[in-house]
Amino acid sequence: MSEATQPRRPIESGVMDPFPYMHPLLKKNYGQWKWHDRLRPGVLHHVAHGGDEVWTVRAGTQRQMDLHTIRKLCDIADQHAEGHMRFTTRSNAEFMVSTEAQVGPLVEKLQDEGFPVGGTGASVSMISHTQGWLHCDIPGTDASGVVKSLMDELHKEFIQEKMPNRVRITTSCCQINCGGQGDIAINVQYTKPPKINHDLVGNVCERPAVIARCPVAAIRPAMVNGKPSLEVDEKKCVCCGACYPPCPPMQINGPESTKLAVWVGGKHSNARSKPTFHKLVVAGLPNNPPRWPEVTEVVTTILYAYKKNARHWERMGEWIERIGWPRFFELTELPFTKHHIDDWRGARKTLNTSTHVYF
Amino acid sequence: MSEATQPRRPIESGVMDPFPYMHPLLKKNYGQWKWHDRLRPGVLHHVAHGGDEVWTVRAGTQRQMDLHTIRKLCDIADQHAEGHMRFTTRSNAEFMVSTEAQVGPLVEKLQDEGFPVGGTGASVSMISHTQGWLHCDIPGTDASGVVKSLMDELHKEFIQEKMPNRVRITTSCCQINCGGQGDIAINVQYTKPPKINHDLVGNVCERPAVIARCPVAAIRPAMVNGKPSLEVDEKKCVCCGACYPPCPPMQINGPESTKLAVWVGGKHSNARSKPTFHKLVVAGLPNNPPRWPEVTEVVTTILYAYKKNARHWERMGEWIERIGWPRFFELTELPFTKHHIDDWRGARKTLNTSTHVYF
Amino acid sequence: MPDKFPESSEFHTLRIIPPAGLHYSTDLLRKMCDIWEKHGSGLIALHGQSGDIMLQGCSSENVQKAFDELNEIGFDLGGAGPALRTSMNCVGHARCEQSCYDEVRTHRTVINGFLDEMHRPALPYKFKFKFSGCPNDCVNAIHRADFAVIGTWRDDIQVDQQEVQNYVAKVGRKYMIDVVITHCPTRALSLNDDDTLEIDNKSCVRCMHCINVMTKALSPGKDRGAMVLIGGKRSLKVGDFLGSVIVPFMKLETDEDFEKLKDFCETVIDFFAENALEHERIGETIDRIGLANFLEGIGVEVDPNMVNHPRTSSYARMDDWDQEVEKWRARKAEAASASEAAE
Amino acid sequence: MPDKFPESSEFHTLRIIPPAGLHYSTDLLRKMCDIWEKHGSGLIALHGQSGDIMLQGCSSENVQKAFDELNEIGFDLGGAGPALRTSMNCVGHARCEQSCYDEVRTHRTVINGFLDEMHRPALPYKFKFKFSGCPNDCVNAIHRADFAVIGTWRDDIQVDQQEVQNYVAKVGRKYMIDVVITHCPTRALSLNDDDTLEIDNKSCVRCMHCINVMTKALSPGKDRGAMVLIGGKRSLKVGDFLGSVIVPFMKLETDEDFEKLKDFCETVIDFFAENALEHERIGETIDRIGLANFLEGIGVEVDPNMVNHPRTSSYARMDDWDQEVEKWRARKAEAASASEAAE
Ligand code: SRM
Ligand code: SRM
Ligand code: SRM
Ligand code: SRM
Ligand code: SF4
Ligand code: SF4
Ligand code: SF4
Ligand code: SF4
Ligand code: SF4
Ligand code: SF4
Ligand code: SF4
Ligand code: SF4
Repeated sequence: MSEATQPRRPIESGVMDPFPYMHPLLKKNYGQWKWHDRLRPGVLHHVAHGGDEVWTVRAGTQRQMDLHTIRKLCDIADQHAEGHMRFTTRSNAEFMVSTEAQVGPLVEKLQDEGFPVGGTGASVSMISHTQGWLHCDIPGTDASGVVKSLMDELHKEFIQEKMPNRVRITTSCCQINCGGQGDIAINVQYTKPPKINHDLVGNVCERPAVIARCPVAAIRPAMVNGKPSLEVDEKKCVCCGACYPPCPPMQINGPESTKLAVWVGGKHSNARSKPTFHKLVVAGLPNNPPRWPEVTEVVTTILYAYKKNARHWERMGEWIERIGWPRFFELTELPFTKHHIDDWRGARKTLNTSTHVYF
Repeated sequence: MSEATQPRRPIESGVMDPFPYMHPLLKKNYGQWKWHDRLRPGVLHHVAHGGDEVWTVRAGTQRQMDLHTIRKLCDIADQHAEGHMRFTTRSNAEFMVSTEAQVGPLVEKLQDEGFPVGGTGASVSMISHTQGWLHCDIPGTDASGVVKSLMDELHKEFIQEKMPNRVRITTSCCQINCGGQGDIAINVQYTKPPKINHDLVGNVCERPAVIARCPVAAIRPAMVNGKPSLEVDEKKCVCCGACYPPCPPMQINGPESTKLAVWVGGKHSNARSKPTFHKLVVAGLPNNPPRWPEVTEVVTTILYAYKKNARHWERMGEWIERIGWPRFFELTELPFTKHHIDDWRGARKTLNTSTHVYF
Repeated sequence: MPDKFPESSEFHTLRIIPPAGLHYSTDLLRKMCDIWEKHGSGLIALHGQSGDIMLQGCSSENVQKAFDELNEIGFDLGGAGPALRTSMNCVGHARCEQSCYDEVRTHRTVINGFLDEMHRPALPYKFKFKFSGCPNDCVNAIHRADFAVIGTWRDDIQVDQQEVQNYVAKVGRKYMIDVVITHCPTRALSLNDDDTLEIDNKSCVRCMHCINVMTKALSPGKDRGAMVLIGGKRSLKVGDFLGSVIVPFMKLETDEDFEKLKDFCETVIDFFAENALEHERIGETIDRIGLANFLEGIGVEVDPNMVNHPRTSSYARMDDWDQEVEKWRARKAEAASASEAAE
Repeated sequence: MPDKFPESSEFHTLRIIPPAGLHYSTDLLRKMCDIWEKHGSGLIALHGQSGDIMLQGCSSENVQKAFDELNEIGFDLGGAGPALRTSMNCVGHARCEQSCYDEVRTHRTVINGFLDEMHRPALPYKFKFKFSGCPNDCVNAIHRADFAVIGTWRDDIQVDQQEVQNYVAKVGRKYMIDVVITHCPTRALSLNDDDTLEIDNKSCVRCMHCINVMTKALSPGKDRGAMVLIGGKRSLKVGDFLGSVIVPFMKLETDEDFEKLKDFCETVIDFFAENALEHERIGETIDRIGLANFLEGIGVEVDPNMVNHPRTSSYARMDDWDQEVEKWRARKAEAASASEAAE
């Protein structure tokens, strides 16, 4: 702090009590809901044991918003939704209303103001993404940029419920993948070992920490030009980028080496099948701003193959498990290469040790 | 060879052509079978595309037989089964006949001579076992003895088809488990590290080979009483017995340390579920000849829990997967301990990483 | 990379904890906007992947000012670094019929009980809680939390057979079989010839599918509570981990229940603090030392629900088999006499 | 342990190869008995777990005599030590409607093609083949063979809908759903409202279940052949391995097909001989070097049927992605033009 005044003692209040801010009907029926259905895409209808009903309208936001946008959402809530709103896990805005009659005007208003109404049920909800250049210091590309391009394309699948089941798409701006697993995940994938800026290592880098981070023990201490630095065993390196945050001189970002990879079949819910990680489908896609056309093409190909072929309630990964990976690669006309075969720890458990095959 | 005569040059004929020995109807319809059913337990009925029919009667043998027994089987085949027979994967004898009328007398004859007729369909077929003391130089107990005791008990389940699906039981006389996976497997399990007979190591033991065999690198070369020998890190040792065959002075057999363990749910067939390994249920059972009552009790408890609760066509492991391991341990009243939790390589993949639980 | 983004060293982010369940009044949002207009860039992410309000872009000078004003209207600072992190709970009790425990109370009890670990980072590495009301796991707790609390139930699914028949009448038998019956992971569902449903509740793994499909006909049972899964995280160093079952069921109703949960969290956090290597997530610790040792460390008894299946490898040291059996017998005897006493 | 069993050093076993499929005439058995009565103990195991006739108990002196006489009537010596081992095939073509290839011919072609490896042990360790006619795998090949040949088919399951209806009439709809439909591992079965069966053959994984249950109504398709799985073994050193898919399908009908199989076996055995460490089974070699390298070593192209799913870990070096894509494209183009040429 630059000022010498006595600093204020923070109130360590922790997680805020939400009840003062919650819509009154939600508060009143807290823990008392009985069933729900959906009026139309983007509109949920919940009925409480006592008979109360509430309608929820869900609308897309960009997550990273300016004050103008947030205030606009507040205006809408004040005019049409009784002064309350919430946000979902996927950064959609939700407005609750006490009568069905309020739904129409609210939906209209949101659409007029450019907030798409949808994201419920078997739709493609908002892409959950990470911050990219805006905030993180290591991104390989601008995740929100990719999201923008994709959402332009997928807008129609957000506002209707025509998918076999909900579709969760995530993007992450480096392999650390703060965006997590997705039915489809679009993640930066580095393809070259870091180039070391030896001049900077000495100054900014805690060398043992960097060495300890490397998952394959590819980093060794070394003397370069008489100064202590690091060296990377390029044969061993799996280009994960983990050394970069603790040591920015490990320069792994680069127009050539920063590619995008698309993964499918991640799932957190325990519905039917157990949760699973997403699996590699395509790597090596060019990081091609501002519209990333190659990425969009792959994503839409996969998405529409799913839409066309999966059965109701099958999530992306469940559909593929049923029809088999051979057929998935056939339907999407994407190549299957040696890179798809796992070689990380426990890889043997991914081999097909049965005669269950697809023709 | 002790004699100095010119040795005979063997004819390297390899695997014998079976057609000269095969029952004529099998030979005639080779590759031309259409469907089958079962007349009664122990009797299969196969129908060929051309209309030929053949009946097969299956009878238990002890696998390790004397000449008298084999000749008795030949007599039966000559009198009742057209002079041919075969053996199954599980050492049962099979006699083929060309008319249904021959089945009755054949069955009767076999039973009279003490060969139980059965082992087909949803029965407990012959226990597949290893040779024990008779032949192998490392057994911890006499597998055929255990088999004998068990088969006395399970005879009734061999001659009827009242199980949910076929039951494959195996026994093995050491952890190497030449008997393989089973719906129920009864295997010797050592519980103490080997005691080394240092006097013998120098003579009989190729030390690097023994050291290389140990799965946990618990064996080191050592000088004992001035002579090169070995030492075992008893903390690391998992008592697997693998060091014993290449180095018999690694004495791992002993009345105290040789216990029996019971495993369930092994499966080779690809029907429905993929093949799986058997899983530990009970260890520490005393090696208690001549009747191994503790083993028999555990095996029958498991078997009858399965018989009572499983659905048609569910193999042991599939039944347990459906009802859950908690319920399996509940129904059998067997203890679940920390030893049931895998800690071998890849153990993490055996953890329940889902909310799928049973109450 | 100060060269490329000259202002980035000045571009601080404030991670602020939102109200549990992300409920806002417009009043609260407007106040927050006003403060951020005054002191920051005006950029706000609602919300970060961990659940923070991320106020993005603030000069070093203004960080404290912004925080002080936000703190005055009720917001507190979120987690960063090797510390307890900001958490999330699903909408649950507030607007969802599947919810099996009070997510807001649980979330606030846990996190607010350990604010020290959040505000004064001293753990080996980050530690995240997440709270989902049922196995649908709408906050991705199983993968994205070191400590996931997920609702479930112990008794039978509640069934309204008339509504089941209505549903079958609407969609047809074939659809019902193909879309509901064959999707039950443990074949616990059987369609009767009169189009009612037979549920083998002992074999039901509480996956939610049938309930999700027939929201009117089926509901979770009445004996509700939560389970705890520990060890979820993304891929750093070892590859991704999903959390695994550590507590298959606990009630979360009485004050005592909540005390118990808090004590348990404390035990786990302490174990983590004392035993994890630097920069190691708790999932990695469990992987390194083995589940059995972890359980012993936190004083939890083994339970078959914790594993997919018992060991398949005979490579294990089991000298003390008999002692372990005795432990199990003692537990069973205790449980039996406790349940007798309760009667 | 010569002290405990004083005669054991004299107690040799002869492992003798039986006729493929374990078919005997009484004449052959009697001759074998006579020889063993003359030279051995009279104890015979029919059969050892690997498939040998084990003639147990013979003095050193008599071993050669016994073998010579057995050899004269057509028997040859089985495998032992670091060598190709005696093999087994299921009854298959001889008496089983599920059989998808000629097991006897295949078994004899393969083993008799490599007798040198059996009789003059020079491999890094034991190597076992086993032959099952269909995925029921009646000789346990998937686990108990380094190289398992298992029958399967590529086209559609043959269905007699009338027999399906008869079956449903007999067992009832509920039983049909609970015991057949819900057990299909990939939900490829759907029961029509008229009690006929709809099979999505593209999703069928050839598990055999529905065919096993309804032997009269269903049969494997007509385009039959076999698959190869490599690497099965019991637990030594690493824990148990099941074989994994290396060749998803090959025809086994023409002489040329059998030549191809023999060539492939030779490639695999050679690779094993040259690359396995001492006392290492081929499954361990694959585990050590990775499947992709093994495939390259034996000249087999990758195929998604070889894995349960593609990689989940991003820790991989993929600089040469584009080259690998090119390979795939070239293969596809070749396949396309080959199938065009065939038309
Ligand atoms: C609002 C929200 C919770 C919140 O606290 O914010 C929510 C709300 C509901 N979820 Fe969810 N889910 C929400 C995120 C999730 C997530 C997490 C995520 O998207 O990142 C998941 C896990 C996804 C995964 O597996 O990776 C999730 C998996 C489910 C499922 C399981 C779906 C499945 O079949 O696998 C259901 C069940 C269903 O669809 O009926 C479900 C069901 C529901 C229901 C129907 C529950 C209810 O009875 O009210 C709610 C309305 C859903 C709808 O959109 O039609 N919710 N739900 C989240 C909305 C996100 C959005 O804006 O799109
Ligand atoms: C004779 C034999 C083959 C041989 O070449 O000797 C054989 C013969 C048949 N088997 Fe088998 N199986 C034979 C060992 C096996 C084995 C291996 C073993 O027992 O060690 C297995 C794998 C067991 C495992 O998974 O570990 C085996 C798994 C099957 C299956 C799959 C069962 C399942 O649901 O998992 C079938 C299908 C069925 O039962 O209809 C099958 C079906 C059959 C059929 C019905 C095939 C047919 O259409 O003729 C044959 C009559 C079976 C019966 O007993 O009713 N056979 N079968 C073996 C008899 C062994 C015995 O004496 O008991
Ligand atoms: C801001 C945010 C992305 C976003 O745009 O939403 C983010 C940003 C960063 N994450 Fe993250 N992570 C964020 C949520 C996540 C999540 C999702 C979650 O919490 O649900 C995950 C996956 C779950 C998990 O915890 O593993 C996640 C897994 C990681 C990892 C991998 C950790 C691992 O053990 O595998 C790292 C790398 C690390 O810890 O060294 C990481 C590291 C980072 C760092 C600190 C990169 C670095 O090492 O310098 C990022 C910059 C933060 C900064 O400058 O303040 N971040 N990170 C998210 C936090 C916002 C918030 O507080 O609400
Ligand atoms: C005789 C037999 C048991 C029986 O009574 O049937 C047997 C006996 C022995 N087996 Fe075996 N195995 C026998 C079939 C098996 C099988 C089953 C099979 O082939 O289908 C297996 C499991 C499959 C496999 O190959 O892994 C089997 C897996 C082992 C192993 C574990 C190998 C591994 O890599 O995990 C060993 C230990 C070793 O190789 O060092 C072993 C080692 C042995 C040794 C050589 C013990 C030793 O190291 O001294 C045994 C003494 C043999 C002898 O001649 O003195 N035996 N062994 C079987 C061979 C009879 C025959 O030729 O027909
Ligand atoms: S995914 Fe990577 S670049 Fe993006 S926010 Fe997370 S750590 Fe930063
Ligand atoms: S990029 Fe990853 S693998 Fe390569 S040196 Fe850095 S930490 Fe190691
Ligand atoms: S199981 Fe062990 S003791 Fe028995 S035959 Fe095999 S190696 Fe010998
Ligand atoms: S018994 Fe097994 S673990 Fe123990 S020293 Fe011998 S080889 Fe090693
Ligand atoms: S996790 Fe369950 S309780 Fe929570 S919102 Fe989702 S469906 Fe409702
Ligand atoms: S909740 Fe899931 S496991 Fe339970 S009966 Fe329904 S579908 Fe089956
Ligand atoms: S493996 Fe298949 S073909 Fe061979 S006997 Fe068994 S069921 Fe018949
Ligand atoms: S063979 Fe198996 S996978 Fe194929 S349809 Fe029948 S049950 Fe399903």
